[in-house]
Formats: sequence, structure tokens, C-alpha cells
Amino acid sequence: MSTSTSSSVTFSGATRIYPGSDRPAVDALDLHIEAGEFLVLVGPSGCGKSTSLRMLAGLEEVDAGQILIGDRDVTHLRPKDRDIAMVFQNYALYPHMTVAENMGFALKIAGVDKATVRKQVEEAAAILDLADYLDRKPKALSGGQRQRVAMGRAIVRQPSVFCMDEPLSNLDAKLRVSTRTQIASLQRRLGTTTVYVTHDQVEAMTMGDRVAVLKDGLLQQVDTPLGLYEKPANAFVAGFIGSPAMNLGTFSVVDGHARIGDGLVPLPRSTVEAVGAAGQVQVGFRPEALLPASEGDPGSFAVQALVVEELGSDAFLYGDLVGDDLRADHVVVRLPPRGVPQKGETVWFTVEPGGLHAFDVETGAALPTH
Amino acid sequence: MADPTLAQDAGAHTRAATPRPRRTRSPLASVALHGTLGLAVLVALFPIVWVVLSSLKPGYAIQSSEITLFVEPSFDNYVHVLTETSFPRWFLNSAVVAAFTMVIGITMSASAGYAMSRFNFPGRRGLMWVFLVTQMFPVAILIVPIYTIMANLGLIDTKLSLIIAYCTVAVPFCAWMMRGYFDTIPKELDEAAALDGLGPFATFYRVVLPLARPGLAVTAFYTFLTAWGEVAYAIAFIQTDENLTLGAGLQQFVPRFNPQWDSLTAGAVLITVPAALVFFFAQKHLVAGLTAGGTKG
Amino acid sequence: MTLSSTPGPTPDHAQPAPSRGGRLRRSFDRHWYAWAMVLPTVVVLAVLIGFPLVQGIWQSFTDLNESNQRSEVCTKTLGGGETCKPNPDAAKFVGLDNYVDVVTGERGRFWLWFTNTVVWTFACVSFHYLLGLGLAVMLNRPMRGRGLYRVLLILPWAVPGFVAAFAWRFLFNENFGLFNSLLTTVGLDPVDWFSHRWTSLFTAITTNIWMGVPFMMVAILGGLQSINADLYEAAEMDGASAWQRFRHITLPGLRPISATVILLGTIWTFNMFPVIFFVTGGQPAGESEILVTGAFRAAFEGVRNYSLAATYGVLILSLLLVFAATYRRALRSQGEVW
Amino acid sequence: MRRTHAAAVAGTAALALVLAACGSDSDDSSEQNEPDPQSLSAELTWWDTSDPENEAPAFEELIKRFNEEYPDVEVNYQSVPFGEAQNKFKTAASSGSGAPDILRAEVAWVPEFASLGYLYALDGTAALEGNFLETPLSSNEYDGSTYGVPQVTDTLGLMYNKELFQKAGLDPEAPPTTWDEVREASEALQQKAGVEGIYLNAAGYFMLPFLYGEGGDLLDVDAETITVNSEENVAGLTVAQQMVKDGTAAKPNASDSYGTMMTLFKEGKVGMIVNGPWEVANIAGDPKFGGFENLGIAAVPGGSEQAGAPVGGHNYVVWSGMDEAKADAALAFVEFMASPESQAYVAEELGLLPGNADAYDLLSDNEKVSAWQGALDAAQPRPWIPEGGLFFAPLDEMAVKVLVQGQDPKKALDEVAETFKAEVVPDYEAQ
Repeated sequence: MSTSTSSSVTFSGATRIYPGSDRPAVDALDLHIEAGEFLVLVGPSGCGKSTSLRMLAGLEEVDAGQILIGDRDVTHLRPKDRDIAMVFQNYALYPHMTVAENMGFALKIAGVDKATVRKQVEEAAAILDLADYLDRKPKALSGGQRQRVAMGRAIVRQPSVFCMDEPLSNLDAKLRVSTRTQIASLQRRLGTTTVYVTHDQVEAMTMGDRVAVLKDGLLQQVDTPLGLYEKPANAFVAGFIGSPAMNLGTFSVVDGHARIGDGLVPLPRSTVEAVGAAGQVQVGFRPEALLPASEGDPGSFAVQALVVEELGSDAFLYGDLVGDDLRADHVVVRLPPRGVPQKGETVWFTVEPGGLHAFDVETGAALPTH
Repeated sequence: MADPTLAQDAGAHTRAATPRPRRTRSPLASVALHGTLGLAVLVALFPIVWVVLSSLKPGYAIQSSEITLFVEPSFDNYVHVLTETSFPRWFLNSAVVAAFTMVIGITMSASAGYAMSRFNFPGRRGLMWVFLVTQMFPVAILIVPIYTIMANLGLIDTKLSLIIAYCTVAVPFCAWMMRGYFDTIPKELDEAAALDGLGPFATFYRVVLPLARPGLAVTAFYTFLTAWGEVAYAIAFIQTDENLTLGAGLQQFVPRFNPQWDSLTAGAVLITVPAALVFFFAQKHLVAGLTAGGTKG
Repeated sequence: MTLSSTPGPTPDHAQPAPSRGGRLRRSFDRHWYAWAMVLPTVVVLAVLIGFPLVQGIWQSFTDLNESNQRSEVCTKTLGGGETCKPNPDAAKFVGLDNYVDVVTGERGRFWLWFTNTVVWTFACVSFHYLLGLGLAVMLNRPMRGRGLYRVLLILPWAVPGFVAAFAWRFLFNENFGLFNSLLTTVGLDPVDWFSHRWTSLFTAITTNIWMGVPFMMVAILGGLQSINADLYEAAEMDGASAWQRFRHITLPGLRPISATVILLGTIWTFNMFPVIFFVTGGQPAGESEILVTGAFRAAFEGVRNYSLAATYGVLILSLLLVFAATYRRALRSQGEVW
Repeated sequence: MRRTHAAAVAGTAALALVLAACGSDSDDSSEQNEPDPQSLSAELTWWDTSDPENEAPAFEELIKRFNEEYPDVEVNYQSVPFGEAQNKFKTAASSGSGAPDILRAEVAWVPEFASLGYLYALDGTAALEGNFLETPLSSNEYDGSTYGVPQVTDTLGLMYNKELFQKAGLDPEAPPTTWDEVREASEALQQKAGVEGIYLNAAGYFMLPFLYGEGGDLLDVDAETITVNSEENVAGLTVAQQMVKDGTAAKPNASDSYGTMMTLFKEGKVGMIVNGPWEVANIAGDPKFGGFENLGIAAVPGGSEQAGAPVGGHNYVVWSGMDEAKADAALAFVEFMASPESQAYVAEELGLLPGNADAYDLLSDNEKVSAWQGALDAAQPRPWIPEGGLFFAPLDEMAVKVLVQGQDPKKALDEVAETFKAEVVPDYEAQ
């Protein structure tokens, strides 16, 4: 299959306000996606990720700002003139057409001759392992097959941009994992710019070249998966990315230390300076960033184990901070699988060097930690 | 859902209430159920049967002090109506008027229903109410002003005048119903079509309409029936035998004195048969079509 | 691939124009096809119903009738020219006189017709609904011959209205009708159906119920099939009896469709002209007339009184509007929205 | 006598009327420019309201004959059911489009249509030159002009079953002449023949013989007074009600009482009815009745004052919206249809009574026509005013109230008078 000319995508102050609502669903989104890049839009439901994608596809009005595909301003172009293809969450296959007709429909509309359509459909079907099903109607296919037809319909067109709106959410867990890798590898093979929407941060982390995190219509951060993981721009991103989620809590700052439970964890000087007179800081550390310690070790704090999950390769301890009755949040700690503490035991931990994240209590913005 | 093509991709569709595996009914309950339904069928059929029986009697025996099921049964009345009156012409006219009303009515109500279902255009909510209000003003009072309008358009004594008038009667309800039906067809299909390069009209025509067949069947049936046996507009607008339709034509069998019961009963049976046939072919779709329309209506 | 090449030049409106004209233009660009799709219907309804309706509202405040609608009265003699003189009593504005006359019973019998209409509408719609519901529930069960029952029960719908009216009038005929003959056969006295207000209305109501049940039945049957069968199984697990399942699952599940068909049924029945007109003809002595038929006779017998007809039309429309608004509010309060 | 209408003198024999009424004021101006029938060319539309099954063929035959004389005048014959024609014509005429050039109008419609400007006045035209019966002709007059030409006339008479009369020991050649005699005959029929004596149609028009019989009328047109609730009318109506109450007459139905009356009479289940010439062919043709020989026809029975029945019938009228270029053709057609020969033909075929007096000369040996001679003697014109079309709805209700529901005649008539005052003739004085 020949590779298509792939284009960059640029959102420039793109805003969408639904009629009857005061708050923008997408608020002045600025985002540049390189040609050939796989970008994932992720965020909790209602964050505007789907709306952003639909604005790009031309299915949603753009109330302010611009959207460019390559150098072309497509802000007010009709969907069909944007040279994009989309995979819908429920696939939106035409029930009255066969698989082949579904896949070739766009080409047929564009006036491509029948033989070429058939050829391209067959090529796509071969890639997606759908060759045996071309003459079936969608209702005669399994969920996974339908999903592949939807993919096939998109790739047959060889568009300059793929838009995918949670295309895996209707599959069972196991199929989701395998399809995830198939889509990612297919995208890499085709080299088509792809904007992929999901609410599942695992999907986002595993599939995207870069991941854009949205919340309440506002772009929080765009970075590579690892970049997001290691340098979250704010507490929201920090809490959203990673599984199990980062331990986050607000603690008072005492003499350059954060008081965490009974313990005092030293804070970097730059952090303390940034906290200033506020006296409180939001501190985060990932479950794998805690090291076992003994009582009395400097910078250590105590956790009383409530539940211990043993997964074989890892173990996770869920516990309460000792000495901080006010806090209800549990602390999650990843432990090596052997010799895990018992339920009810009190265990001491320190944060590994560089494993500490600090955020402004008010704004949630990341504070310097070096 | 009677139409399986819709059932799967719609996602939101509930599981059809197909016969569940149930305990078998007790014989008594079974008798009660069939008895009640049998009685209902009897009530539904017997006026029709009575007219059919009457149509087989000679004219003088139809309204008579002695009530009998059969009096010299024959098809003479049918032969008379079909060969010696203008009935065949009226029948043809009715067929033409009903067919065009059906086609135009479906087109109008489906496109209006689609617009109301899919596009959030200014005036949409008001339109739903307007459609309702048009059903509230009595037709009997509207006939004279509508006649004047038709006269100004030069449409008096044309079949077109009837077709237009019948559309005003049938389209509001049908548009309401079609809107409900379109609401059950996933919007993503339209969006997929838009991305595949179809404009709004082509999307409607090539993607949505083929999926709306049950709804269209109901609309077809409803518009057909509206036009087929209508009397009041036909009497007012049609001036010549050339264009007379069945409803109005049959009134000629009921002159001031001396009603032609023989011709009238035979005509009544003949007028009902095509409606019943149309209904028979549409009925498979009726339930599914009204479901969607009604649920969301 | 040629397909992925850039289509034509960018349209001129690509740059958002903040001006008011631009916004209107954008609104048009965005909605023109929606408007185009409703336009034929709206135009036809506006011309054939909207215009007469507005005209009717205006006319109901005048004394317009067939004889005073022209400003001149002309006498044409065949082959001998024409003489015209101004109409001495041309139509004029009379304010609310028509409404006062009608509502006080000065002209016509508004309150008699109104009560008849209410009884008629209520009886017809409730029986339509209850019988339709009962039959639909029965037909929704798996059983032998279900398809046949359904076809036969829907058949009355296919009978044109005036044919049905004629058939029933025939059956109720006092001297030659089947019903009285059956009553006599079983030793009862024949009934003078059309000699009393209520028996006369009864004949019309019976006819209309017969005509209208199939529509309701089909609509409700459709509604029943859209109720999730899981709910019944869950309820059975919870130990609900058949009646409780009907009460707590079937009825609430049918509420959306019921709301629609009852509203439409009420409007249609309220204005159902042919059944009363053909079956009872208003007998005895106009006592079984409903508003539409009464209004028709009052305004269209002899010299037509257009303003009176319009007055009745506006009154009927207002009554139905009040009903629809109240009904909608009641539904809203129960959480139904349409 | 309260009647003051000009045509009141018409209570003389029909044939005498012929002589008295012959178009005295017909001037001969139109005769001079009478067009050549061959050269006349036009297309006319005629709405006929007669029975399309039984009566229409005769009229279509006349059109054929007309075309022999006027080959280029095309007449589009359209049968319009009587019950629809009035509204249909008015709707079309008031909108100025779609009305026929020529209409067969019931006598009461003409003044109403004329007052609305829907008709051409025919004064001074050839169409009015015929020798028309004065009473039918008078129904065409409005405001000093004449708007129509009589086609047929009719009235109500007593129709009876001769065979049943014989069975009951009554003389079939000496029918009852008063309501009291009807009562006696009815008793005989009930007792000896085992059938109902008489069936009274519970409708306003059919009550008129009872009112006229006591010397009553609906309105006094000259004095502009509503007289419908006069003592005479109450008395007349009481006679009718009494006949139903004491069983002399069969209890009428509220709905379709006319059809019931006809069916029972044709079946030989009732001995006498009051009805008009339009039913003669129908009754005579019914297999259960026994043919025309079995049908007796007489004048309506009289009350204490006189025997009186309303005049009915139909006229030819010309729509004022017709293109005047077609005037000659339209007049020629109406003239032809109203000619003695044409009317005599219709009478021969259908048994209807001509409106043209000269037609009776051609029908002297037609027993179906001559049978009505006595009844026509008793014919009285109705008040020919535009509001005439509004009389009968309240009167029909009144008839049902009195005959079917047994209400007090005085009260029922007072209600009619109120309705007349409120809705029909508000300018008239109540009595």
C-alpha cells in the first residue's frame, strides 16, 4: 500500500462554545501536531478531547480561532473537503452496505472507478485480515471485526489525517490490548498523522508519540509519554498519568521539610523558595518511588498497611499515613513481590532521590524540585 | 426491533422483547386469552363482513325489515359498479392522488423530520409546536379559505389541489413521527457520511433513508390512507367526473332520495380492498416504525 | 494518490468575519440545508393553514359573512350589462361580539356542543387507549396465531372513515339495523338509538372507538417492544406478580409513547368531523352535535357566516392549545419531555 | 289567510294556472337578434343535481337533442350530488373560479344566490319567454329581477297503497282528504290490513302541510314578521303530534326517518305517506310494492282551514361569473331545456312535473303527471327570501322534538321563532 502524503495539524486558539452554555467546551486550544505524528488526546470525560477531535474533523463548529491541516486553513471547510478520515467509537458502519461497500464508499463518492476502489479495498482488507468478510454486512461480524472494518474504511481513503474517537472502547479487555498495538504499528507503517482520543491513560501512554492532556476544555500539557510521566506540568497531569496513580497530598512546610504524617521529608531549596509564605505544599510521589526504610531514618514516614495486593511480579501496599488523622487518602506503594508486610503492620518509607514532585497548593502548577 | 439492520450499530438499542422462554400458560388462561382476542377480532370484522354480505344482495333487500344474511347472493352489484358507473375512473384517480400524496408526503415529512432530528437550526422547537397547532384548527372551517387559495393558484378541479391539501393533513404527524424515528439512527452514521464526502442531502438520501424503511412504511401507509378515502376536500375541489376520486364519487350513489344501497355497498367494499392490501404489505413495518416515532415523539 | 491532494481553493469565508452581517451569513451557511429541508413543508402549511388561520383570527372580530364580504352589490343581466351599488351593510369590526354571542348561547348551542365534545373526546380517547393497551399486551405475548390476530385486529384502520361511519349507521338503524333485530330476537325491546342524546352519542362513540383502536394498539405494541425484556426478568426475580410487573414496568415504559398518542388522539378526536356528521347527523334535534359539526352547521347552512365559523375555529383552537399546554406541563412535572 | 305573497292566487288548478301565468311581460326584443343555431359555438358546463343513476340519462339524452340543433355548443354535463351542490356552488362562486355556467338550483337557493350576486338576471332574455307556471317562476324572483327558469316543480301529496286500502275495506279511489279522515283510514289499515296506517317524516318541510292546513306560515314577508309560532301553526303541529301519540301514525325515527318511511311504504308495511312526485318512479319500480297501478296519489289532507302543501322544484340558473361571450349559447341551452317539448320528455321519462305550463298540453294522457293534478292545486309558494336556506335546520330540529321526543309544540315553535329572530331574519318583528 502506497504511503499517503501526511500533513501537520495546527490548532490555533480553537474554541468551541456549545449553544446555551457559558463555558467553552474547548477553550483556546493551541496545539501543533507534526506530519506523521501519533498524538493522543486524553482526559476525563467532559474534558473537551472529543470536541477538539470533532472540530478537527469538521463535525463541530469552531467559534473562535483556527485549525490548519498542513498550511491549509480548514476552520470553516466542510468535513469532506478536509482530507481526513475518522474512526468512530461505535464504528458507524453503514448497516445496509457490505464490508467492501463500507470501505469503498468514500472512494465511490469521490468518483474513483470501480476497479481501483476494489483494488484498494482489497489491499486494506489484506492488511487488516478482513479479506474473507468483504461481502458480509456489518451485523454478521464480531465486535473486533467491525472495529477493523472501521479502521479499513479510514485507511482505504489514504487521508492526510486520521481521527480516532475512542475506537477501542467497545472491545473486551483482551482484544483491546492486542488491537492497541495493531493500530499503533499500522499507523507507524502508514505514517499518517493521527489524532487519537481516549479516556484511558494506559492507551494514551502506550500508543502516542506525544500525549495531550485536557481538562475542562483547557490543554494541560503536551509531551511524550515519558515526559508527562516524569515531568507533569501540574498536579492534575501528575495524578492522571500513571497507574496506580501518583500519591498526592497537601502538607505543611516546616523548616524546609514537608510534614508527612509523623515524618519530615526534606524539600529541595528551590521548592521551599517557591512555596514561600504559603506554608503548605502539594507533594506527590509515585508508588514506585518509595524505598523501604526503618523507623527513625531521616526523611522517613510511617504507613500502616491496610491491604496488600500481590500480583506476582509486583506487590502493592495500600495504607494510611500514621500520625495524620485528618487525611483519608490512602498511600500506594509498589514493593518487590517477596517479603511483603502483613496487614496492620506499620512500615517506614523514604522517597527516592528525584522521586519527589511538588505543586502549588492554589494553582496546582509544578514547583521546581532541583 | 423488527428490522435487524438497525439493531446492531445503533448501540443504544434495547434488546428486543422477543418471546421469552416462559412457563407454559395454564389451559384456562390460554382459553381466556384466545377467547378475548377472538371476540375482539369478531368485533373488528363484523361491520366489514356485514357490508360485504349486504353488497351481495339486490338493492331492495339491503335496507329491509327482514334481516337475513343472504338474499339471492350474486356479484351483480360489483359488475354494475365496475362496468356501468364511473367507478373505475374514480378508482384510478384515487390511486393517482393517493400515490402522489404518498410520494410527496413521504418526501416532505422525511426531510422535515430529518432536519428536526439532526440540525439544531433556529426555529426548530417552534416548528414542532407549529406542526401540532396545524392539527388543531378544524378542517371543516378551513375548506372555504383553502378553496380560495387553490382558486388563486388555478388549481381547482385538479388532482394536484387534492395532493397538496392531503399533504397538509398528513405531513405534520408524519414529520413528527419520522423525527422520532431518525432520532434512533445513530448520528455517527451521518458524520461518517460527511467525512466520506457526502453533503447533507446526499447523506440523508443515501445513508439515512435506507435505514429508515420501517418509519417510511408507516408514513406511506398513513399518507395513503389519508388520501385514499377522503371526502370533504374532494367534494369541494373537484368539479368534473374526470378528476373525481372515490370518496367524493361514491357520494353519487347517495342522491337526495333513493340511495343506491347496492352500488354503495359494493363500492364501499371495493374501496376498502386496496387500502387493506396496502396495509397488509405495510403492517410488518408498522410496529417498528411507530415504536421509534412514538417513543421519542 | 490523487485522493489526498488538496481540494480547490479555500472559500472566502474561511477568515471568520466578526461583523453582524458575517454572523448572519455564517448562520445561513450553517443552517441553510436544514431550512431547505423544512421549507417545502413550512411553505405549504403556511399558505394553506397558517394564512387562513391568521385570517380567521381577524375575521372572528368582524361580522363578515357571505353577503357582506363585497363592498359593492352588483346585478348582472345576461347580455344587458351590470349595475352596481354600494353594499349598505359591508362587513365591519365588531370586537368580541361574536365570542360573546357564541359563549352566551345567543347563537348556536355552544355549551351543549362543548359538553358533548368533552364527553365524546374523553370516552373515545380513553377507550381507544384502554382497549388498545389491553389488546397490545395480549398480542405481545408469545402464542399461536399471533400474526393472524394482529392482521385482523388492525384491519378497521384500513377502512375509509366514511365507509365505516356508513356501516355502523346501518347497524344501528332503528327499524332495519342488525342490533335492534338481535335485541328483538333475544326478547328485548329495540332501542331508539337516535331519539335520545346519550344513546345517540353512544352510537357515534362506538363507531369511533372501532375506527381508532387499531392505531392505538399498533402504537402501544411498538412501545411494548421497546421495553427492555431484562426489566421483566429482574422484576420476576424480585418476586413481582404479573400485575405488579404491568404496573411498575409496562406502564412506565409506555409513558413516552402514551404521552404522544394520547395528545394526538385527543386533538384528532376533538375535531373528528365525519363520524358525528355521518352517523348521528346531530340527531335527535341537534343534541348529539359536537363543536366542529355544530359550528359547521351554524356557519355554513344558508348564507355563510364566515366570521362565526372563524369564531368557532378560534375557540376550538384555543381550547386545544390550553389542553396541550396543560398536558405538556403535567408531563414535564413527571419528567417527560417532548 | 296570512299569506300575502303575490303568487298566493296560484291555488287554482295547474292547468288553469298555465293560462293565467303565461309570460305576460315577455317582450320580443330578443327575438330579433336570435342567433343562428348552426353558427353558435361555445363550451358550457352544467351541474345537474338529479339522481345520477335514474334521472341523469334523460337529461343527457336532452343534451344530445340540443346538440342536433346546436352542433357547436358543447355541454359538459356534470352530476353533482344534491346534498353537496349548494355549498359547492357557493364556494366556487364566491371565489370566482370553478363554478359551472349553468346550475340546476333548488327553488329555495335562487333568491339566496341572487342576493349574493352569484347569478345573472335573465330579464328580457329568450330564456324567460316560455309560458312558465307562476308559482315556480316566482321562486326565481329577487329584488325585482328574475334569476332562473323553472325546470321541474313539485309539491307534497298523500301517497297510499291501493291494495292495502282494499284489504282494509277502504275505497282506493276515495282517499282521505282531511287529517281526521286519515285517522279513520289509519285505524282501518291497522286493524284490518295489519299494517301501520301512516308514517310521518320527522322533518321541517314535511310539517308544512300541517301548518298550512290551519292557515299558518313561517313568515309574513310583507309585514316583516316572524309568524312561525302562530296559534295556527301550534294547532297544526298538535294535530301531527297527536297522530303519533295516539298511534295513528307510526313513531318516526330521529335519524333517517325519510329512508325508513320509504322502505316501509315500499315493503307494504305502511299504508300512507306524505311525499312528492320524485319518488313515484322509485316506488313503482320496487319489486315488493306492486307497480304504479298500486300507488294512489292525492292532494295532502287538509286541516281545519284548507289543504296546503309547499311548492318545491328546481330551476335553471346562470352563474354571473360566466364569460358573457357565452351568453347566447347559455340562453339557447336554458331555453331548450325549459321548452315544453324538453320538459314533457323529462316528465314522460321520470314522472317529474314540468315547470313550463305548455308542457302539460303535451302530457294530457300521462297518468303519472295527471295523478298530481289534485296535489298541485293545493300547492302554496314559500316565502322566497335569501334567508330561505336557513329555515329548515331549526324546523327539522323542531319536527324531531315534537314528533319523536314528544315535546310541547308551542314551546318547540317558540324556540324556532327565537332562532329565526337571532340567526335568520334579525330585522323581522317577533310575533
